[in-house]
Amino acid sequence: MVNNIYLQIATVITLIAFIIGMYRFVKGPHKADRMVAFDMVSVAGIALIGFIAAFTNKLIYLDVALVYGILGFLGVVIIGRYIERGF
Amino acid sequence: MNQEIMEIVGGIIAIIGSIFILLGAIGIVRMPDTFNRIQTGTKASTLGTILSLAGLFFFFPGWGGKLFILVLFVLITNPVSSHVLARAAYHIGVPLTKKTVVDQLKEREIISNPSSANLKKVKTNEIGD
Amino acid sequence: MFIIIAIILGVISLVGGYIALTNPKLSVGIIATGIVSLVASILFLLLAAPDVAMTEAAIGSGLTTVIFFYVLNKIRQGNA
Amino acid sequence: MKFKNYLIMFITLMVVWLLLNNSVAKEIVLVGLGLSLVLPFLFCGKCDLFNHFKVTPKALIYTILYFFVFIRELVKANWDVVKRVISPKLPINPGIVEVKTVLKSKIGRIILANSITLTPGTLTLEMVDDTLFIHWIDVQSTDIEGASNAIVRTFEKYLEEMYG
Repeated sequence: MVNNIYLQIATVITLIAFIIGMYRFVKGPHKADRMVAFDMVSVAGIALIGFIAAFTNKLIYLDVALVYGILGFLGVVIIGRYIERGF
Repeated sequence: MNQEIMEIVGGIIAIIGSIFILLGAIGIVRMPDTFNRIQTGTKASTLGTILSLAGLFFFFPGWGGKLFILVLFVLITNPVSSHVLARAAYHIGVPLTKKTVVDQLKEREIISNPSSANLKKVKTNEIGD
Repeated sequence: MFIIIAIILGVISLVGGYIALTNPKLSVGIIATGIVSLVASILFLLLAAPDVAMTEAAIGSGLTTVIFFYVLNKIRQGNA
Repeated sequence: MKFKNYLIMFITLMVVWLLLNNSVAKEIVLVGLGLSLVLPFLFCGKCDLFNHFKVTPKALIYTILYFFVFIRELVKANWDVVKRVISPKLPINPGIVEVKTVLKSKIGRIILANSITLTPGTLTLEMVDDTLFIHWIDVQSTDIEGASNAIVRTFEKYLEEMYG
């Protein structure tokens, strides 16, 4: 268990970024704006999982970050392809 | 002693990275249209995530391999996804902001394919999509 | 520390679920479901279950989004 | 030519496997060797992406130089974003401009388009053959020559040596 004040501050700032990104997701007038918010939240989630892995001192949690990144990217590409011209 | 210095340096790098992520989120809220939002969101969140993971490297030098793979992955896939988003947003006709000075892609498409403006109208559907 | 992360992520998950329920557009609902499952995967990670988190990210975000959009496309073309 | 593609694929897979496993025990290296020898046969039937890949010392030096130029541009882009987001008046002047590239190979154009997305104030919208349409947050010139000089010349110098 790592208790480092700098990492805690960084985690809180990342969580604030999450909330601001969700504001754009709630408000977004067009569905493309919601997709932008989805992309940003999924990239910020990688950093958040990295911080959680540092707090608990377990290397295996970084694998979750890798899977998370791959599937967030896949989701964004699928959604973009769909709303552009269908499958 | 050495360990403490490394932790301070890594912590400061991680804080700078998270500040970049926060600025990307603020840019997403403040910018006036979709393309400018994609610009600020992509750039700031890419560098922010890379700096956060690089800060973790100073805490745990043994995690270097996996952190390197993650950084490389973020660096490769983030521009691709933002390009896909921008192209989809342009082709479904998301309005540009009023400050836009020039749109050369639109002039080009009208010249090469005059009926494309009609095709987009037909594709809109009735199931509330 | 973990309790703060859990509370904020739970609130975000509730907001995503509310949008998925109330928004009249179907594609927005599917994107909101994706956000709910991504947040749920971080919550599973906080509960010290990385295998469940990996499965949740794969099924909830990858497979469900693909299948929902595939079906939506079929409905839109009118042959299903 | 075929053997070079196979070799690049094998080295990439092996390095990724070793970095992911984070150890060099005997069993792990053996399994990695077996997988990376078999997988390119299955998935690299006619991959022509690496045909223009040069393995000369000059190309290697330019690759390293390109990496540093790219990092510098990335930091500059983020400083630019910070200034635009923080300032209260939002100083933007956006537009979509058309630029042309001299690169011929496929992988060179891919790397160029990805790099343009991460450099100050530009975002690749559409790519048709050698013409790129770019959303520019602060338009300075609207003709093809001026825009090309301002946006793509920085990277083209290096990518031309690397991939032709």
